[in-house]
Amino acid sequence: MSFDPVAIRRDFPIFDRTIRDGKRLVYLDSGATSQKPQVVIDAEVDFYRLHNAAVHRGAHQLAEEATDIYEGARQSVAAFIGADIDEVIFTKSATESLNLISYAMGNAPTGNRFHLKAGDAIVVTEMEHHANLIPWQQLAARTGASLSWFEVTPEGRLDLSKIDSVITEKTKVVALTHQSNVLGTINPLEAIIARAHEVGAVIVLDACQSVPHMAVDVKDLGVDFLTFSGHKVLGPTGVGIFWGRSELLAELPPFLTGGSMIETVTMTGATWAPAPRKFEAGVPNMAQAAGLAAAVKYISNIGIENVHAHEVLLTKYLLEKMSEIEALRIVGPTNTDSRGGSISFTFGDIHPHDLGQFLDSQGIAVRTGHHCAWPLNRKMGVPATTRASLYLYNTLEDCDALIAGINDAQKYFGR
Amino acid sequence: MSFDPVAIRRDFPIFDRTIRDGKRLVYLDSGATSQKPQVVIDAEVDFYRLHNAAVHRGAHQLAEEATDIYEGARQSVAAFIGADIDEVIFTKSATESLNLISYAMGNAPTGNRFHLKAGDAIVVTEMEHHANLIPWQQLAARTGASLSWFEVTPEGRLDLSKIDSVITEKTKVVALTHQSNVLGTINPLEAIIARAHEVGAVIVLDACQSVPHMAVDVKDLGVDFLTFSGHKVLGPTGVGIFWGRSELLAELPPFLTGGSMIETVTMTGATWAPAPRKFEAGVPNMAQAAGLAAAVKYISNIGIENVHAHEVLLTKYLLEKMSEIEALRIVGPTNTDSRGGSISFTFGDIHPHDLGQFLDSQGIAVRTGHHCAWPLNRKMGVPATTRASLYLYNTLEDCDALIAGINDAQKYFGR
Amino acid sequence: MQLDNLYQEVILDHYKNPQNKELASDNDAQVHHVNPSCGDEVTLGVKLDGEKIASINWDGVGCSISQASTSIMTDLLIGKTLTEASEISEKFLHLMQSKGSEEGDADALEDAVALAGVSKYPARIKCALLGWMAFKDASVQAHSAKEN
Amino acid sequence: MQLDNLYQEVILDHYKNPQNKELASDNDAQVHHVNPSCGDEVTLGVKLDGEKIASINWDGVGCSISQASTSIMTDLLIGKTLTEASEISEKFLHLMQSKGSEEGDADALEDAVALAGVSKYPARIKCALLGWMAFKDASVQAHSAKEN
Ligand SMILES: Cc1ncc(COP(=O)(O)O)c(C=O)c1O
Ligand SMILES: Cc1ncc(COP(=O)(O)O)c(C=O)c1O
Repeated sequence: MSFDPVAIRRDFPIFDRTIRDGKRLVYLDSGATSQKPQVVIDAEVDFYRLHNAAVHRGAHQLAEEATDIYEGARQSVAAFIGADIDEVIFTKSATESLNLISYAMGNAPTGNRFHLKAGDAIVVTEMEHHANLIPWQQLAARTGASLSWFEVTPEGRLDLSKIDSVITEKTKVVALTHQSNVLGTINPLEAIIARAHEVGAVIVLDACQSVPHMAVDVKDLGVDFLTFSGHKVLGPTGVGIFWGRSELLAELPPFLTGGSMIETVTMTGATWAPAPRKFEAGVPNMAQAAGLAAAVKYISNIGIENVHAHEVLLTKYLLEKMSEIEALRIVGPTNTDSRGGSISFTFGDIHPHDLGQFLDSQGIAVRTGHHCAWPLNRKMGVPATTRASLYLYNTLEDCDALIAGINDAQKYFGR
Repeated sequence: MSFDPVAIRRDFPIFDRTIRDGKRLVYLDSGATSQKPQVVIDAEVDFYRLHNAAVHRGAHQLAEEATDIYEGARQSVAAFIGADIDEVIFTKSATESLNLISYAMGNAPTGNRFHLKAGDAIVVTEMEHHANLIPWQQLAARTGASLSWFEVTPEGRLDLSKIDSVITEKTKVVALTHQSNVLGTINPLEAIIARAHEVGAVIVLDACQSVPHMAVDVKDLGVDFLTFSGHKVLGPTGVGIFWGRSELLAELPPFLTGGSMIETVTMTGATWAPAPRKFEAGVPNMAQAAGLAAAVKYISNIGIENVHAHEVLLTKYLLEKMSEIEALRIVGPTNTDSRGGSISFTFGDIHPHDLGQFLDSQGIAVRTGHHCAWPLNRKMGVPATTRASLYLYNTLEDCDALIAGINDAQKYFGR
Repeated sequence: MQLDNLYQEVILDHYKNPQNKELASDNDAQVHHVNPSCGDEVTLGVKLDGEKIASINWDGVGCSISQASTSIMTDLLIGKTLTEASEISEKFLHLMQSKGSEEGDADALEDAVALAGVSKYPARIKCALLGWMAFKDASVQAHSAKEN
Repeated sequence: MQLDNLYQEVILDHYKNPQNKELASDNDAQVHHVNPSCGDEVTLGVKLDGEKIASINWDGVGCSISQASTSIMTDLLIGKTLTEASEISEKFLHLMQSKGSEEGDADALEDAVALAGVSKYPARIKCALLGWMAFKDASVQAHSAKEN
């Protein structure tokens, strides 16, 4: 079966609609959120129509079925990322997942391996999404630990030259993104993981922009924790994943507390169930878990390698076409080496907002602004950029539409 | 339009299915989670099929439409509970909402009105769901504040006789449930709120079991914070509400941090957007917010007073029928004064698990166990109970089926 | 009725007349286990005679399945060696996970095969395993207590 | 093209030749405002002469809408009294919230009516208001600075 994005588009009902008076939808904003194939929508709908009940809590048939679907979804996600089933925790989003790990570390008492105190260090990078930056700033403020970071080079790569002074014996956790949502850069993990583990630190990987676009196997990567959002990987809104190595999850204190995550409860205290339950308080996002499972199965059927290859092809095409446009500056790597399909750029003195608005009038959806990575924007010397981000349903036709749109914008605003 | 539960059932597709070899579904587990009308499912589906995009972040048409839907949903929920629009915060569940307020208070620095320290007190009750108990235990442990509580009488009512020694000048927060998910008891709030406000404490109301079943107006109630879950009020899974008075939200520190809740961000620190944004980090559960809005509109069309009246009628009927069954002991009020449609009971020496299993074989879904209120179970002297909980789609026929099922269970296990 | 597979006569008998349900005071190890989702509890003691299980005794509250399963387990394992007990426990665990596809090895499991029907009711498997898990825990503790 | 309603000639002119875009050093008050969702920034100063607005001067980065709107606003409000300025600002805010249903009061708003088209693009309303909000903030500060 060859990869056919036009056939794939037919699985996504949103492409049946048009934009701004009948224009074809050119959706280049998958970095913000992906569109949903019908099978994902159906999975949520089937849950509600046929099996809806609170999981783990009832002895009746609906509760059994709901539990089967929910735990089956956990199994599907685990298989997709090469994890053990009990290592996969459903959250509401990557943002929650990253808050989970940072708050849970903040909850670790003295003696617990996750305990942080003044003198300890947290390491991030300059290219983090706010979701993988602010929670660590807050944890540092709460515990007295310091926050340090890897810098970004003008080419949009991590500067690893000072790795040994960035990650030191004081470092307890290194949190970084697998792929930058702005630059498209795919970060080299080996050296960072090796150094982190050498000093006894854990690695938290923000895989929001990698899991949807390339094969990710948590065991192969060698990271300790990994997070991503369902809505960026063809799944529903309202579901994310937090993965951790089981021996670490056993020691990590819980974050959200409440029903279903307990072993025993008295008025004065409680003890916890083992993972994954320990980290899933309350009636979970069951229909969304079912939808996410349908999403990763849909991708597996197509083959994540095929998705990746397709995106590399389109990225190469766009980068080349863009390099021919004068006054267009790509913010990030200009070739496809270790690079995904998020392409941010500036264009002469046409502000990204105006460019985005013009493209929108042509049916082309891009994102403009700082993309929740404000410090990175400052570092790259651009107050804002326009970002086109690709996915499996994009075509060369979409790329051509974007290039035409950019050229037309120049005429429009140059009038 | 008179209230017709049989017509209402037709709006809920799950009632088209059967249980255990063709039996009619008698769903008496709405206290755990409610079933969903087609309009709610459609609202989620329409979002995905037609308008899916990340809210607040894009300048393109889909993002505009998604933002309209999401903010429109906020407006609908605000109208449903008599709140101002910017006071309504979307969370993933009541559990998250209750963790939000307790963690946010834990984040409050000295000088902030929510700051807690040793010597301060947190007050809960013995009838709290674990979700409104453990977060406060944890907050007490983190801050050194003490935890005290209102006791429950043998009749299943709050014992307010010692109110002045339970809520004292040291009390900073009183967290309690509006309606018990086990006993069905609706708590009298006036005296508690008056006393709490007298000593300068804030009131956090767990309205999980009241908002779905009776008219709740946050301003009329006079509470300071209120939480509930979407999935119990005919809405989707994966969405909850946190409401707070706007002047309090302005002072409350954020909980989850990340994208979209910021004003500015540097590598070393961040400042916050005003509420509701401050409390909604990340791409939100947009489709679920849309579904919840459809749910509250559906209920408003029927009239929440009509729903409540119907439930009181059924509760009265069931309580009477149950009182005729020997060996059946109702755990909670035995009349409908200040009481909702959650009826927990024990039945001779048939363990709730066994009774629940038998009822399930008859197509009747109830819940068994401690219902995430373990301390309350201990207080009432019952290791576990069977709980039947009612909602607008239940009928007298459902009640009769339950009563028949209980009687048949006796024969079955007495053999 | 399908339910009869779950509630076999043997189970209801053991529920009404649980065996070895009286805690001894001279156990080599005693544990307390709970089923967090329903609140069922068991306290269970083990006494060894070398490699042999001299006594299993217990107390607890719970549904017919958890009570009967614990009762049957004690009948079955008392007098066995630790190795035999662990083999039998493995077989029982396997049967519980069989989703109704197996009948169980009656030679090894004896009365415990009456619990085969439980495997079709996922929410109840934990009930059936509660006593067995407590035994496993207690026997390991008893064994290592003896060794030291 | 529908977009032409948004990008009227006047707006592009002001974008290319922004008025009063040079910060003065003798302002009575100066503020810095940002649009968190896109990163647009404006620094804006106000100088009063009694109740009259003697100067509005500013610097900033942002899209054509935010730049033009700020530029137009300065042209419009310099020389007005604080009361007049606040009335005009109210009218402008109202126009921005009109969802395309109003054309704006040309007598009061002058060039600013060219921004009426913005009201149909909810994501851009904040751009158009950035300078106006900064002015409101700065003028209140300038006024109370003078009073004390
Ligand atoms: C009274 C009460 N509070 C809190 C909760 C927790 O709600 P959720 O599990 O939806 O977060 C529930 C329901 O489980 C409840 O009944
Ligand atoms: C790299 C990266 N990290 C984290 C996030 C946060 O994900 P969410 O908003 O779904 O929680 C995003 C997307 O917004 C992202 O691109």
